[in-house]
Amino acid sequence: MSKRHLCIAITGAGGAGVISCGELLLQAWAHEGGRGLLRKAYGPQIRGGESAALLKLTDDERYTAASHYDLVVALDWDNFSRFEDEIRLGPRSWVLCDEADELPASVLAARPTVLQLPFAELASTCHAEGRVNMLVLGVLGRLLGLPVGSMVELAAQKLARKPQAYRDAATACIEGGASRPMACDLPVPPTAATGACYMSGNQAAGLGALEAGIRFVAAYPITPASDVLEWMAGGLEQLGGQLLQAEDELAAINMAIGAAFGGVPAFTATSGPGLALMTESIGLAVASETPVTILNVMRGGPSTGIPTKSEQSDLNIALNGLHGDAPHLVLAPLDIADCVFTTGWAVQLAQQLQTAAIVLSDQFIGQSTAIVSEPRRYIPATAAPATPAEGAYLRYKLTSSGVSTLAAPGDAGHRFTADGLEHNENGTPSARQSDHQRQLAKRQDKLADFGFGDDWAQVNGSGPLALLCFGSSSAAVNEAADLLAERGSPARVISLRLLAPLQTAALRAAVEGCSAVVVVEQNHSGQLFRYLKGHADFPQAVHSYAMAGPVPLAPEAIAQAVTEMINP
Amino acid sequence: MSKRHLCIAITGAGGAGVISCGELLLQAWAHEGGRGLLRKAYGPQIRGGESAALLKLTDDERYTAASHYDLVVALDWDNFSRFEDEIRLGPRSWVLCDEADELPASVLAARPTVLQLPFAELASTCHAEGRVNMLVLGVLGRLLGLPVGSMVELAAQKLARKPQAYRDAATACIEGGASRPMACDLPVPPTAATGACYMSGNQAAGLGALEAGIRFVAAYPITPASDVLEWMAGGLEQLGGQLLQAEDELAAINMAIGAAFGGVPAFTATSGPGLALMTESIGLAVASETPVTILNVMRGGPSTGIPTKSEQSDLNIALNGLHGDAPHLVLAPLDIADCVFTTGWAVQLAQQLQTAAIVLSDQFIGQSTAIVSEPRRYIPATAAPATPAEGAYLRYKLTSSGVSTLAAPGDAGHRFTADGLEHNENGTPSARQSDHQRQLAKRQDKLADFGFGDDWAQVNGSGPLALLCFGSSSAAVNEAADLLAERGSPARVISLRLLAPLQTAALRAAVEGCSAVVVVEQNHSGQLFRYLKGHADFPQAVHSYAMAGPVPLAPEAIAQAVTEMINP
Amino acid sequence: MTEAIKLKAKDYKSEVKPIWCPGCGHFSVLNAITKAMAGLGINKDNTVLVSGIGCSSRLPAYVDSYGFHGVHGRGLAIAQGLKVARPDLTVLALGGDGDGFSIGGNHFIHACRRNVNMTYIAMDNEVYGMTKGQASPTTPMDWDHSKLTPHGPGVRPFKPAALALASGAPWIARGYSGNPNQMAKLIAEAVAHPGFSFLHVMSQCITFCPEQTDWKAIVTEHEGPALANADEAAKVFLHEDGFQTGLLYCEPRPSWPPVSDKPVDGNALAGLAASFRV
Amino acid sequence: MTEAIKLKAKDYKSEVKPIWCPGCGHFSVLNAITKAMAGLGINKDNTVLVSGIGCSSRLPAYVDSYGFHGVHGRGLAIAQGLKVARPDLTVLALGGDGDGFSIGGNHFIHACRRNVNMTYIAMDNEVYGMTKGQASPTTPMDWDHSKLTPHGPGVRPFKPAALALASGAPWIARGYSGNPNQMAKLIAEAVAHPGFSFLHVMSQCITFCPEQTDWKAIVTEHEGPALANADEAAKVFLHEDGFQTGLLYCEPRPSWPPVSDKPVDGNALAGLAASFRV
Ligand SMILES: Cc1ncc(C[n+]2csc(CCOP(=O)(O)OP(=O)(O)O)c2C)c(N)n1
Ligand SMILES: Cc1ncc(C[n+]2csc(CCOP(=O)(O)OP(=O)(O)O)c2C)c(N)n1
Ligand code: SF4
Ligand code: SF4
Ligand SMILES: [Mg+2]
Ligand SMILES: [Mg+2]
Repeated sequence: MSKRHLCIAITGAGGAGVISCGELLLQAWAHEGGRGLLRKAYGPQIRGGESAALLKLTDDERYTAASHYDLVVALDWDNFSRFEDEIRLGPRSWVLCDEADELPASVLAARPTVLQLPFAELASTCHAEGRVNMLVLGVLGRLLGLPVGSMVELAAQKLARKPQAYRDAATACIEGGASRPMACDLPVPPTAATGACYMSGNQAAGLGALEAGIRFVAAYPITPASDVLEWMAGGLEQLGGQLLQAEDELAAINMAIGAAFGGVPAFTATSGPGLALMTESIGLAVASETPVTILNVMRGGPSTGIPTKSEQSDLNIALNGLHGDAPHLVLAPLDIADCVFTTGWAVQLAQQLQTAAIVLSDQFIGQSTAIVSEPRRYIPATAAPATPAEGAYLRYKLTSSGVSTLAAPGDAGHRFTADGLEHNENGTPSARQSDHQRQLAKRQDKLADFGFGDDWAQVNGSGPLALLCFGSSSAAVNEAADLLAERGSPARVISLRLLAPLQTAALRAAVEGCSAVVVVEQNHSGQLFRYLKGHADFPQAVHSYAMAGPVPLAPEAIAQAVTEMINP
Repeated sequence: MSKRHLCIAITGAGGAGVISCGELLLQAWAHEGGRGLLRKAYGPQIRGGESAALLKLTDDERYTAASHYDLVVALDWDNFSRFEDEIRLGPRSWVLCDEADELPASVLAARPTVLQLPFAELASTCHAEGRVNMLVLGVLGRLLGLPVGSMVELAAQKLARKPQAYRDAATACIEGGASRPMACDLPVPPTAATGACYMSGNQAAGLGALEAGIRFVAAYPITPASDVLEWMAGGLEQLGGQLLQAEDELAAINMAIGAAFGGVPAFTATSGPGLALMTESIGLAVASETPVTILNVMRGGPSTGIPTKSEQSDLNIALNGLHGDAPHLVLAPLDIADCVFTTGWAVQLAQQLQTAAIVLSDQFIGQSTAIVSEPRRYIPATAAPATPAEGAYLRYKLTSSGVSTLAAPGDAGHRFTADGLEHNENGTPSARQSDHQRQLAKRQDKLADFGFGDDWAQVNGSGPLALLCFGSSSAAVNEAADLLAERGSPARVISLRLLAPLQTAALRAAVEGCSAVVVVEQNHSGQLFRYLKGHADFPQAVHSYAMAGPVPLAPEAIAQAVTEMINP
Repeated sequence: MTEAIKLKAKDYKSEVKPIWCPGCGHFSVLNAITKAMAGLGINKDNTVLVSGIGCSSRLPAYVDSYGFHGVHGRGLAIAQGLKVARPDLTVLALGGDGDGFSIGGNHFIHACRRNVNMTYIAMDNEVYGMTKGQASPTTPMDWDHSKLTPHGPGVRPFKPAALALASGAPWIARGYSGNPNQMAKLIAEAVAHPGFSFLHVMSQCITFCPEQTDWKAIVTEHEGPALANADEAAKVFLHEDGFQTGLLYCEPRPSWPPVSDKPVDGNALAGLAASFRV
Repeated sequence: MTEAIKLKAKDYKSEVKPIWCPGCGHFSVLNAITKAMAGLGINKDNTVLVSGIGCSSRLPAYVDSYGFHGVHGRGLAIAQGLKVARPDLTVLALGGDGDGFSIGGNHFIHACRRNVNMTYIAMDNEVYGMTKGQASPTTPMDWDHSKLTPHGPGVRPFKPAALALASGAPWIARGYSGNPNQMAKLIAEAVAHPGFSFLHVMSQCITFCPEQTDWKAIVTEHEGPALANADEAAKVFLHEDGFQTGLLYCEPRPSWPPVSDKPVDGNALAGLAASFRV
């Protein structure tokens, strides 16, 4: 592979601190100008199960999940075994484990180089309360060439609320670990510029939403979306906004609609089961033309499914889950940094077009943390001065753009009653065909005719083969394209950010000259594939590569499958 | 037009009894072996608004809604005017109204032949408490050649709970009306065989469900589905089943799932907003493989929309409204009589395939009443003997058909815990990719590989043009095909009864040899059109004719639009 | 003040004609609301009426203020979001017994508990009027007029005041559609109460429950001041026939959200973004 | 009877290993349930445990009976549908405070009102355990451990017993995870009660609310027989600290649906079809 990656997995029991170890390692790496991704994996237990810190250090900020690992640190092998599906080793991999351990046959079968250290003994030599995870941090830090002082300081910050002895032990173990040279010559990727951000996709989405003007959030916890809401709670308090914990998702979406009706940009975040509960009222936002943004952080489905793992299987419901003809916006951020941009854009579009926007993030980008260059922001065009109202105020006035003036309570003389019943321009309920058809057309045309600009997708490369994807698959698909290029099949990658309304003309232009299109996505039934076939009228042959979660999409597998599709 | 129709509209104020008049007329007509349809239209008021009985008498049982009326009886013109969108008149139409009335200009502009009677005076001459609606019944009965005795008897049955004087008045007025010859030579369609049924689509669906084995119904009222539930309440009582009125649709669907888990075939009925609330738990039925049937009687959308009028705009949500990859059954009855067949079939399929079935009826067929020949029933193939369990019972065992043995509480030794979390064959929660992908495939393949037979669609005609539709559009599309044939463009009509899983091979075979396909549906955005394009890979050009409600699809308009599409 | 001239009740009515049946109790609630608004001299532009779906829930369109006719059962959620986001507005939520106690039951108990400073008017006719007469959670056990429950619902009706009390509502009153003047007074007091106020109105459905005209004879007026003690109130609410009108219970407690005295930090957004920089 | 030999509590446990944190109160509820089942000599094949989603709701898989792990908040609805369709089964619903009082609040109050003959066990740890420690409807106002409500929820917690009583539950008891023997006894009584029985269990979440180990010190046992009068019960439930255990209230009333004595008509289906023929 041409890219310089270093993939490290640290596995252990739930309480063993492997996640802290991974976080501190990545933070210290960030301070040196490094780039990298941390994915956290847990078992179903809330506490005391298995956990893994899955690190990928790379200088190109293309954060695919690693599938093959260069280095595995197993604090014990029992907990490692729960991740065997995900953590692949090979003959060029290194394994670091306790001296006393006997390695499982499956691991030995991969023929890695094994390094063994007396973990527990070393840790307790460093400090009476010494813990192995900090020792490992020191060892790995040295491998990456990180300054010991930086790791110690970051650990001290993280452990600020712990007793002094605990912190001392951490320092001693980090220093002890860092003092042990490791006979391991793994190539360390070069570092990039400093001045980056260290954030999860969920935090990035929250930041994007607040920057775009969200000042009201209604919240009902659900994995893996709760941490968006938790992060925003703090932010809103500083901004003088409000967060309201709702009794359920039905309340959450309606509270957001209520706040938005009051003129306060409003938001909620959820995952599949919660989105399903919200659809009736998202339809109300569409029909009453009340702006609202819903971030849906996808997890494994259907039903309760696999709550802690990622999948892209809520595309169907996001696009088509509303009853009646209910056109609305659906967007998807392409990576962690793009969560800032796309969520911000969604909020602005929802406000401007007076409709509901669903943002499809997922557990992979939502709950992974990465070091990213300063994320791009959506800069709204300076708003055209509001057209002065002619005659009496008509809330649902038919205009050339389909967008009517939206008053808010407090505005003098613009009183109206918002309604989810079909209505005439004035908002008065009407069952007449003429009113119905006009308002249906208005709500559809205001989206269809809007100029969304160039951000509807990110287009990379220019090969005669088009790989089409949305949201978080983008990184894996771009990496697959690199592999294909190396193998003589250059491909262009079109990563859709705006899924509805689909920019069919731009999309067709983007695939122009391609002999084949392959739609890649992380679900079982090829939801994007079906949607694009239904809407885009590609002249080319269109193929589907759809692979359900929970294991992340693998570039190598995509590249292979695509090769077979185009050379049958 | 080659078909012999007679279309009669009777309009009046809410309390004026025009609906009773229409019902009695149609019942008496049925007794003579006639065929016909009664559509009821109301204003938004619960009482005291406008209402209309819209009758179509025809001998072919193709019950499209009338758009052009041969005879309009307006008890007053104020209430008539509310229906002007729907009740079209022409120079060959007849109008019957009160002697004292001045006709509105818009009516006169159509140049109908006007007959005027002293309605109120005649009624009170017949009986001191005489009512105009019964007088009109008599007049119209004579026009159709109905025996007075039959009308009088049916009225007496209908009014059984009213005071004697009230009934006497009705008799007198019917007789009085029937004694008045009307100078009106409208062609009365021939009568067919007697021995027909008189039913609404909602009743027919209820009957189909009970005949197919439903013994538990969970109910939350919603227009236009409440009357299914109301009718079934009586039926269930006789059958020893149970109806449980739920606090909301969330409870209703889960109560049905609970009963079905108990081995009792279970059902609920709703409309768009209620379906939206149910989708999360329909996903639970899919994931836990619990059979359940949901009848969705479509109304105008989105949101609260137009509750009392028909539309086919819940196709999107029915097909794609569940989060995650959640394959399930979607069916649609083609007409009132077919509600018996298709609902019964859906129930049997849900049971056999252990999944959720959504049946898409709509207000038009659901709440219209028609005289129909004895409806066809779904006859289940004799079930293959249950494969004897090998080894321990595995609830979600991977089998060649994808269907596993479904035990119910009380079955000895088959204990299991049904789960909406992803699980292994045993039902134990599992987040492993291998279990997830196998169970996803099982749930999809058991539908995809099943042999649904020939009832997936009704195919009529064999022209080189294919008209494709689903559910209640079928009648209008078939009538449009007749018009096209008359005009030299013979078309075949494919009316889909099974929408998911889509029978793509059969569908492609059905359109073989056609040069163009036109997808016709009653909604704004062309939901069926998009779905078919996404799934069917037609080699032909595919066109869309999508017209939102609430006015029913008009065969003439369809025929015209199709002609323009194929001869551009 | 844009509205210098004192407005009358009729000035608070909009031009939309109610779809209600002649004789429906909801007319009287409409009258009482506009009367209370006139009495309070309320600013139309700063007032919002929010509802769900039902005959009762049609009311907002008939008042000349801002309004939101939401979806079935969710009016209280919309209203709470609105009031929390815009504490400067006067917010009234309203709807029927089906809307509020059946599909909306969860929002009802949670609104009582949450105690946002707003008013909720439940227009209780013990029936689903709009869907043509099915039993609601307040329908008598043996009411057998619905084909859905031909022998009556067979289930004990809710006592909404008892439920509100147990859920934490600090202000509970009852009105009757036959007494719009009293109702107007109660609405004005409800709006003035600094917290969640629950006004339960017995509002007859003349079409599906004509027997409710008998209510006239059994309605009584609560004597003396409102109870200020939950125990005593519970005793009354669990046993009463549900026809005692007036302000029945009032035990104020701080409403949510608490008013923040923290000044908003103008640089907060920049600070949030900066917090991610390494 | 297929199970002639008397089974012990452990025989009612399944082979699935709980995902709970060591020290979680829910283990104790599991023990009490299996103990009660053994005590009742219950037939595993005729018993169903139904739940929603949460740590607590994982319980059915750990018992060797039939089970349904449903979706969040809807366990009570599944259980009622099942029991009404299959009155021969013993049906227990269970779940957490989030599942039962937050998202499932409407089903809770309606189940209390409907009074189907089944048992509901609410495993209350005053927190959303499964989603990592947010405030639930029973969380103390000032509990500030969640980032979602960093100053505490600021809203008065529900008193589940008071809510159940006001909603019409005829049988209300409370258990504590620290006393599984008492809990087992209460579960057996709950199952025996011919109607809806509500068992509120204080079941600590050791991970997100370690302070709940203090409950030990404040739990008391209700003395004497259960109250049989709603007024008196209301007085207790509105004021108690929520740590009184035992059978607190029992006032039986006929459960729903009433048992029908009408013989089922074997020709009913044919009759229904015939009723449409003209
Ligand atoms: C989700 C949903 N379910 C059901 C309905 C149908 N529905 C409309 S109004 C109503 C009941 C209205 O009863 P109530 O709230 O008591 O108001 P009333 O008409 O008696 O004033 C129902 C069930 C709906 N609109 N939406
Ligand atoms: C519709 C839906 N919303 C939210 C969630 C997320 N969720 C899972 S469990 C839970 C709360 C569990 O709390 P509780 O019922 O008290 O159980 P505990 O874990 O404390 O035992 C939530 C909010 C979900 N699974 N489904
Ligand atoms: S049906 Fe009843 S509640 Fe509805 S408008 Fe008529 S009288 Fe009022
Ligand atoms: S998080 Fe709390 S409730 Fe959940 S298993 Fe752990 S201790 Fe129990
Ligand atoms: Mg009502
Ligand atoms: Mg809990």
